[in-house]
Amino acid sequence: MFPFNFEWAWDIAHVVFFGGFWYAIGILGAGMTFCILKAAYDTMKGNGASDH
Amino acid sequence: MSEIENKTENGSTESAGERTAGDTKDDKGLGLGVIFFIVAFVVCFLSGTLLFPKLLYSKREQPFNFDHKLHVGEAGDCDSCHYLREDGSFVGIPKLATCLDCHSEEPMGETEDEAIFAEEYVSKEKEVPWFIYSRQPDCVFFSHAAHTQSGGMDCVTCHGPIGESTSSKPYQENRITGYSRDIWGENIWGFKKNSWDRMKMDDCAECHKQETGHQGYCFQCHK
Amino acid sequence: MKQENNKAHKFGMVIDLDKCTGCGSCMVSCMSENNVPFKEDESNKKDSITWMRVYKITNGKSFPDTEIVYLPRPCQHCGGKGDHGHSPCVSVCPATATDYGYDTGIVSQIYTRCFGCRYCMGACPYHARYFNWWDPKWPEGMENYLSPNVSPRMRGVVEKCSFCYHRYQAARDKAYVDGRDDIEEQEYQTACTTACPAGAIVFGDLNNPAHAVHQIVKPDPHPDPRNKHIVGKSRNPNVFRLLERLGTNPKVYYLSEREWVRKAGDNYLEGEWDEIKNHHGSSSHD
Amino acid sequence: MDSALIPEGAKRCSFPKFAIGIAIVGAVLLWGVYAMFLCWFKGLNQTNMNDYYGFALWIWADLAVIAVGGGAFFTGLLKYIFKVDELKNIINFAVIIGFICYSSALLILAIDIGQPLRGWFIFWHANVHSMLTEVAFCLSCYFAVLTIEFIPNILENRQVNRVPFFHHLAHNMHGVMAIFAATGAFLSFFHQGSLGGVAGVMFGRPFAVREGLLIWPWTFFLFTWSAAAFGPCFTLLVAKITETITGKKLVKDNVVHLLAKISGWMITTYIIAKIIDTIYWATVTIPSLGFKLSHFYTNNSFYGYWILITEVVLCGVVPGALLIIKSTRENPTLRLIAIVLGVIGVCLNRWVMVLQIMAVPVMSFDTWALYIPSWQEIATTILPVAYGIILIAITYRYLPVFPQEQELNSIEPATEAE
Repeated sequence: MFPFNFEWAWDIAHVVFFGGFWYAIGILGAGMTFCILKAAYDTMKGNGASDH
Repeated sequence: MSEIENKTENGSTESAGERTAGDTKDDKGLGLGVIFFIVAFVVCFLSGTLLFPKLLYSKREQPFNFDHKLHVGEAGDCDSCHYLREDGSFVGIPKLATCLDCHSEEPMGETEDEAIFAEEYVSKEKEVPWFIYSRQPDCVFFSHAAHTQSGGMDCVTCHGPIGESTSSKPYQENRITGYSRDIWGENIWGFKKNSWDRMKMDDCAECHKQETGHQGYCFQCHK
Repeated sequence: MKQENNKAHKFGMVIDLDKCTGCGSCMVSCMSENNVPFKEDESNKKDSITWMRVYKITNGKSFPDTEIVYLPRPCQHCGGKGDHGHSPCVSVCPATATDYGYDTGIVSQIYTRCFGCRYCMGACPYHARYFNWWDPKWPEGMENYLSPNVSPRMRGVVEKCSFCYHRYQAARDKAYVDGRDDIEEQEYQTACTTACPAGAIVFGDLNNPAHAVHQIVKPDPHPDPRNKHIVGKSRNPNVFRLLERLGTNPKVYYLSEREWVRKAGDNYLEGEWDEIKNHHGSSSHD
Repeated sequence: MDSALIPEGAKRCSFPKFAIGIAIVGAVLLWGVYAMFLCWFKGLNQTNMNDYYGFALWIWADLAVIAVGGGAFFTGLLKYIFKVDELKNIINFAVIIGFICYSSALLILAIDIGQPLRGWFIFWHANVHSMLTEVAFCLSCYFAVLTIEFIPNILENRQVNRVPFFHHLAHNMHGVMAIFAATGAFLSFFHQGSLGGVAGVMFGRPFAVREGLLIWPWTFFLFTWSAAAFGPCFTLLVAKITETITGKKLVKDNVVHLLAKISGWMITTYIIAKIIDTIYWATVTIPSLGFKLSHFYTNNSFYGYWILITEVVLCGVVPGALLIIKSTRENPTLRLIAIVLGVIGVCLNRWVMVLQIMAVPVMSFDTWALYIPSWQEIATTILPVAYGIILIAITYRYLPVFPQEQELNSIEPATEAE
């Protein structure tokens, strides 16, 4: 999972597999971070308690 | 999605007025939040580094103190007591019989520890229940012969300069795993400075990779 | 510091089915050697553990032509397709709890790493892998007789025959102390081999021409021209492997002079056997 | 009683009625939870699995819920990437079903392993060559995606949405949902496929083994394709059941027809590939290993050719045909028959790829091994169903799951149930 794990090897299989994995995790993490920060920013700016 | 957007747009215009009152309160909350975060971090950090090891490990004293330095001086190298048998197996901590090779007659010194040894164990013909700092889990196979005979390594590389110690440190056992603390190492973060600081699988693998080019197949070190 | 035994071994076994009497000594010796737990009631064989299992096979004919053969089946220590070490079980284990030792050809199983997904059991066509459905329990006092050289297994992990790897380790330790480079053939023999009263099991290094197992099997180092996945086919016409056609490349060979026994070792379409039976490795045609 | 939580303008049954319904299903859930704890504390000896049946009933359930849960990723893919906008009216529901399916699948896996406390080894000590590792990684990641896709719907609850932060969060998440959906589709492709790969790579098992492309056996692609094909069937089926129980129309016909049509074409193309695969396997792969097709379907008391014919023809070709022909697709009864057959078909396929593999003898002197699950296995397999019903009931009651509900039910009298 990480380069310091016992099983880790810098071979094509690990690079492809974990490349895909960390890429996906990165997108999800970055996406959620963005959403949360933007939501916090929007809230502080105070432009939207919506009572419809 | 579009519905939500509409909601937001409507919401923003409708409620712009009532939001102004809350703004200052929000800032105050933020400041408190930052302070809370810092305090909580410090508390967690300190308890993690100082308190956690105390909780994780139980401490026990050896039956009596053992002066390695003295014995090395009197008896010679490590393998005077910790030797390989003819079949290649390793004796480990010597049994009472080995001690009696020298300690058979009267006391050899005047220490309190030797008195305990003579009274409690020699006269009662009881083995000394030493705690073994370097005891590995049951699933581990380790060949001393492979390392000292074939690999030509010395004891210090893995065990440290224990031959120079004059007293036995307390034995610490991980309450969860039941393993000796020397396996994980004294440093709770798992950092090591010397080759003998830790005895984890990764440490074996590191040296094996360096020396043999391969960290080893499972059965090489597991049984 | 270089590792000893740089020359790769390939430990294997040949079992003479014409000598096997089905006595079960191999199973018993295996269980006691390797601390194999047992159940109070062993009547359901499908969930009891026997690293070495003796199968009873008949030729299906009625009296007086009935013949029976007993087939001991340890882990086959497959080399996988092309003998590259990707045995059916090793390649599927998600947690690397089993691996292929390229220095010995032995397939390992690390009980403390295994978390019990049982994928390897599904992948093994020989049913050589067993799951610990229960906590291991020994009758009182018997714990004292467990071997310290093999760690007992906990509930919820898979275990299997290791070719008594601890005996290999012990033999190597002896060699180190004696200052020898390598072990002798007789120094490393599995428990079942030494226990077999009929001498039906021969164990040794398939790579070493001096070893009995090599001399009996005469393994063909080249891939089978009919199926390039098969490597190490025996050039002895009486020797076969179980399910050889799958390309698992086991290191356990079987020996029998009876044709129906050899045929029972694998699956054949109608008429295929007669065509295949005379084919024994590529080099036999050279 | 809980009216403040119910979406505005929506009619729901009275709280006591709802609570009684939940309690009944909850009892079943508790039964399953009890069996689950038995398995955790006493071990897998509570099941009737054995060394022949290393994979058993709940692994089938695991594969089946993942297959039918494929509706979430495929609908998401169509909605967010291919911009099939009508599907916005069913995407929330598809996501909830997917969430239920995947959380159930993860739970089943947690019960299934012999040493649950070591479950993390699959990540930490990952063997990247194992299909199961790929399953574990992609499954967990995709579950995270589903959670992310589910969150905005939760945040749209009337009370939650009043909190400005949550309101903004839901809005922002909707904004970037296409990225999440694309990641989800990527992960789904690999875990659905690797579940098929689990069977296909077992070269010691001629019934399971398939040749393939590079490292991926054909079952890899067949599983992905079938999940995308039959997943929407399950979404439609559960929507239909929900409509029947609530006595309301919740999704407009054009949406249902569109999804049914897409599903129909997917099923048809899948089943063609499946038939080709089966023929190739039966005529090339297995004869080379010394097996005849009859070896896998005769000489035992359960697995006959019927299972192959049911899976491929009755539950594959038939629903595919019913859903691509406009007249049968738009006939509610025939459409219902088709989607039910489709769901059965994909479940049957997973059954075959888990249980029949284990039952088939490989060594010439081996025998068929049949297997009857224990009550603990059945209870833990029903557990996800009960959990799913409860979650759907709660989400339907408190969240605006169906955007068209109000429009479709504005004039109708209150004939609601749960």
